[in-house]
Amino acid sequence: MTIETATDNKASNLWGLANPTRFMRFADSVIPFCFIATVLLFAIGLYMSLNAPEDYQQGATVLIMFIHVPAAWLAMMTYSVMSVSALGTIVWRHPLADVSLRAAAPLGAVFTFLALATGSLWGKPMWGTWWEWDARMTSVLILFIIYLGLIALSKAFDEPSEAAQPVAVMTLTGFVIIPIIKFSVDWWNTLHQPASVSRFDRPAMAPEFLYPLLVMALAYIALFFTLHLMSMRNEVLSRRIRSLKMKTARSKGIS
Amino acid sequence: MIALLKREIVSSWRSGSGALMGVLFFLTVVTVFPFAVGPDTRLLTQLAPAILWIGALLASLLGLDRLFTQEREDGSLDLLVMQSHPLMLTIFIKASAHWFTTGLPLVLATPLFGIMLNLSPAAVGVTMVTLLAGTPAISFIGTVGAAVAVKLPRGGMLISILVLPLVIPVLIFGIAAIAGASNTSQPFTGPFLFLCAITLFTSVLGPLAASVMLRHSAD
Amino acid sequence: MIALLKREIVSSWRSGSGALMGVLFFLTVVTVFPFAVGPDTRLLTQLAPAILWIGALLASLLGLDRLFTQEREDGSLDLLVMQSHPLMLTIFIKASAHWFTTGLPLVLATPLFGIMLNLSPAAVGVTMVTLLAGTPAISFIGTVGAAVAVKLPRGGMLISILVLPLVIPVLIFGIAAIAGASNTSQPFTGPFLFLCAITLFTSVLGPLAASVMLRHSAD
Amino acid sequence: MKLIVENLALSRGGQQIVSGISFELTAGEALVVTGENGSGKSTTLRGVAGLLPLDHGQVCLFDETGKQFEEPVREYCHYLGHKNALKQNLTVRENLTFWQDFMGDTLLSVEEALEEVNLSHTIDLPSNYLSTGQKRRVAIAKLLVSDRPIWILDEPTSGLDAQSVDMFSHHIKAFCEDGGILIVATHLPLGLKDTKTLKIGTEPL
Amino acid sequence: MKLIVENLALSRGGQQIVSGISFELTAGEALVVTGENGSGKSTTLRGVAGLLPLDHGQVCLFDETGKQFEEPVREYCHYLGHKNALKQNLTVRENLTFWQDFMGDTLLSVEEALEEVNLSHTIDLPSNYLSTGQKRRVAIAKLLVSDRPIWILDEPTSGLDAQSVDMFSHHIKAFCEDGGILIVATHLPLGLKDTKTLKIGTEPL
Ligand code: HEM
Ligand SMILES: Nc1ncnc2c1ncn2[C@@H]1O[C@H](COP(=O)(O)OP(=O)(O)OP(=O)(O)O)[C@@H](O)[C@H]1O
Ligand SMILES: Nc1ncnc2c1ncn2[C@@H]1O[C@H](COP(=O)(O)OP(=O)(O)OP(=O)(O)O)[C@@H](O)[C@H]1O
Ligand SMILES: [Mg+2]
Ligand SMILES: [Mg+2]
Repeated sequence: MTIETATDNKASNLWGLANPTRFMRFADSVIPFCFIATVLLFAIGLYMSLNAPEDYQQGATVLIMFIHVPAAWLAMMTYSVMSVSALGTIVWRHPLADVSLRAAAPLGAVFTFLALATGSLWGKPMWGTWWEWDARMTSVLILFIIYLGLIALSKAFDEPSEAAQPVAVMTLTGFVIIPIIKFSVDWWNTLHQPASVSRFDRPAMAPEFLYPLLVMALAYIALFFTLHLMSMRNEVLSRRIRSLKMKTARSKGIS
Repeated sequence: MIALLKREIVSSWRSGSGALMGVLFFLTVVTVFPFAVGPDTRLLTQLAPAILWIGALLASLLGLDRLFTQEREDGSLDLLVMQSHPLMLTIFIKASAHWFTTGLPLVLATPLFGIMLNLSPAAVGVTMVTLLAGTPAISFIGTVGAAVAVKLPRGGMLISILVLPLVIPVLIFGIAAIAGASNTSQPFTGPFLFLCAITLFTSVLGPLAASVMLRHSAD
Repeated sequence: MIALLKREIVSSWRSGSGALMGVLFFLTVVTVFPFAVGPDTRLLTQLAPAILWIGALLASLLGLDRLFTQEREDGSLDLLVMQSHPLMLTIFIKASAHWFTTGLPLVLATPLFGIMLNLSPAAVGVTMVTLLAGTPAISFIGTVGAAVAVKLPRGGMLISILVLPLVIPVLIFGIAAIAGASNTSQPFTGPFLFLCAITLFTSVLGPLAASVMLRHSAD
Repeated sequence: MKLIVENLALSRGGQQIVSGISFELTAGEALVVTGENGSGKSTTLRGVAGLLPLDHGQVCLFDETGKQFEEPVREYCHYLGHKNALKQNLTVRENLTFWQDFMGDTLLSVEEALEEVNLSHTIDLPSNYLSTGQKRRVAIAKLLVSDRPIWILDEPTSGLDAQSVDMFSHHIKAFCEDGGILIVATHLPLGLKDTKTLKIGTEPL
Repeated sequence: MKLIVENLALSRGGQQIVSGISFELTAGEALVVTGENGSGKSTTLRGVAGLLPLDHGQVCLFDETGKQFEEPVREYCHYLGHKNALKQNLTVRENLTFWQDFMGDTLLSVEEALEEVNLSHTIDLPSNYLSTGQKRRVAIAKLLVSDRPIWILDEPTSGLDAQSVDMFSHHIKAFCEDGGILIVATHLPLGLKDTKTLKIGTEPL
């Protein structure tokens, strides 16, 4: 059993399931388009929101909504993406699934933080306090904690491939928070606005707010995918570098 | 399996990791709250269920980190995993043992603390019942955290961070049930049944997730 | 000695319980309370001191018993004990490292919690000072318990019997001090000075007692 | 009964440690795994015992009639690793009784097993009172309390004194003669005759 | 330099395990402690290293001029027990650097020491990535990073492969030639010439 065969097999088994080389090519080709789409959508979205009429009760602060609401939606969407990736890791042991999970976590944390920050910025004029222990704010805060917890967990292992399974399992168990966030406002009657766009019957929001909001949401989504692809690419690269380092360490061990 | 249960309980009793630590922590929590609330006994009585539940919740976190880490360090984990018993069951038993040594003592100690917070006997009864129904869920959810951190020698804090958000629903319904029992305006059975449901639910899902985790974690 | 401090902190940081992790942990603990006592911000503000101190206690109890038992299991304890450094100092350093990962984060994170439990800026200041003065005592007292756990591997019970009753006064004074600062009816300086006294006192007695325990415990 | 291992490849911490490992053992045969420190003996044994995921290759067990058992191989194995799997704060008796009940298929009683490794006098001592070698011998007694057709032993004699080593090699001989399958990784000769040997290549790391 | 041990008696768990142990070692001499499992080798070594209270007897160290050192003997000792004293989640380098700084009296640099036990390639691996024998070799490297006149080693070669054993016996020979005092408990010959030996009586328990 010589090292050559060993390393060959390594190459074939670690990345055997997925073909990251193909993924890299795919990413390289797609990322520019995503980027352009993001820029365009944000341009349109911001333009529309700035021209949106002032709300009769919220005044200019309504502008925050166009940042806040999509951020909140993305916070939840990102977690859903992560949960799907987690399934990929647990069921099919698909290396790329783990890569995407790890890449998505920090993004999700940032979006959640954005929702929290803008939310509490908005809360000050609306409710007079930065922070209320209102059902939705709290549940989103918990989502934030879960994100950070997952990131911490994946950092706690010194070998990425060892972190995959634990993080995936934890991500799936954490998914319960999403429905809680979604329906918290309906379960406990609280300060926070009940869903008026993402409702199962037709939206109850004036179109002049609705359309810019939707465009902004699209912009956020485009942004998410751009960043996600980019950080996935970095993750793959860093792992390759890592295993190269290991390999050289081994060859040194032989000589 | 009885063998495992016995061994777990004896072992953790000998090393005192569970029972007493939990109860005393519980006691501490109960003791210090009055100093924050001040002399107002009415408020205190009103807070009592909350205090007891918080105490129970946090106390159950103690010793979670050792649940599997220790097995791994002394080499037992390998053998536990290899046997023909379904791994889920093995973990279920360990979780139950953890509850017997941390959750149950708290439930039993409740009347004592109820007196300290001058709760009405009825209220004490209700609190005990809800704790009895709810605390097992904490242990079951806890096993997932413990399994996930099995390779981390000092994962105590991390495990708590991962587990606490998940047990919040237990807390919510526990408190709600007590509130329901005390004043007629709110329902009792609803939240209580929810509580039982959660416990049953987690008693399956917790060990399941943990077993997925442990099957190949042993290296 | 710096080497020891560094090693302790790095090691516990690796296995997920560094300062940042600490902050996150306390954030989690604080978040749990509203679910128990209800979203009433006024009440929460009043309970804030108790919440923070209980968090501090929990944080340092998690993994306290591992403080020396782990050293013993991997054989490091023998070497730590043999060196020419005064054992007391070694233990003092370990205790400080323990505080850095459990107590300090709470102190640093207090402003954040100030916002969440809307404390007045003044109150935040006081709370920080009080925690800074008080939390080390928990770690120092803790080391004694941890040392006992090593001395009597199967008498781990003692850890809790020993530590918690000793810690309760710390919590009480800590809470009293904060309460005193927030409302003028109660005194502040009294409890606060007591707190400092306890910390100084334990910072010497704790390591001393622990070193007596450890000197020949290693077997 | 026949154990077939076909070109096994195993990795640790994301790095492939061993690959292309194949051997066949029929009832009564013993395989001695040798190699330098860090060559991958323990890794191989853990792989066969089903304690590590296989990168590729397979481990199967067939009965006399040549049909494969449907249960995973690990359920037919005793695994003795570098660690002894004894709970510090339980007595020797408690430890052994637990494993006997938990593993099932009782073979010897706890007392007899301890007699075999001549440690009967320590039966009621807490197991952290035992010396290193005594602990190891208790772990060997663990193999005798419940019946498994396959023994996978990782440096079983480390810490044993000369006469305990004889005692041990007597036990494994007896086990093989009763048609057991033995896989043992060791640095020291165990006094086994006509065994297959598997030499694992030079230290990869 | 001269180490004198006068009829030492030590007990474990309230039971006297060994008694009447006396020996003298001058610079450059080696003492090999042998005996069955559970006879009390580790106990004796721990007693000499000052890790167990002495029931009676004494352990003293004198310098060339014959005057006794006032510091306790343990401060002049390297002790290598059955455990390796490595923190799982620190890298090999971090572990060794820590012990070097903590023990003081730097001898070899960490890199050199690892070179000596030829493990330089593992220097940046977390130490729980190492195999049993590799861990043991790191523990041996620990003896080389800081300078102590007395080495007390308890079964240092357990888990080592043949060539590492040679490497090790080469090191202890070198140590003795440099006037070190060596006390080693072992079940296996270490290839040391003209050593004193201490045979500890048959298993008391
Ligand atoms: C930190 C505090 C806050 C957090 C964590 C938060 C969180 C959220 C979340 C998660 C959503 C998505 C709801 C859904 O998709 O059903 C949302 C939507 C929304 N939030 Fe907030 N929010 C906060 C503060 C506020 C404040 C102060 C206001 C203004 C009074 C506000 C107004 C809205 C509105 C209008 C929506 C859109 C609801 C819909 O159409 O679905 N939020 N927020
Ligand atoms: N948990 C682990 N994570 C990552 N790598 C590991 C792990 N355990 C061992 N290794 C690596 O795998 C290789 C083989 O280890 P293994 O324990 O199988 O060696 P071994 O043949 O048993 O050596 P020894 O004779 O010392 O027991 C070593 O180079 C080691 O660095
Ligand atoms: N921690 C302990 N508490 C009580 N008794 C102990 C303890 N450790 C060892 N003993 C007893 O002391 C005796 C000697 O133990 P010791 O470890 O010195 O033996 P040893 O010669 O080192 O054996 P080995 O060759 O297996 O290492 C044993 O009979 C054991 O039962
Ligand atoms: Mg090995
Ligand atoms: Mg010994």
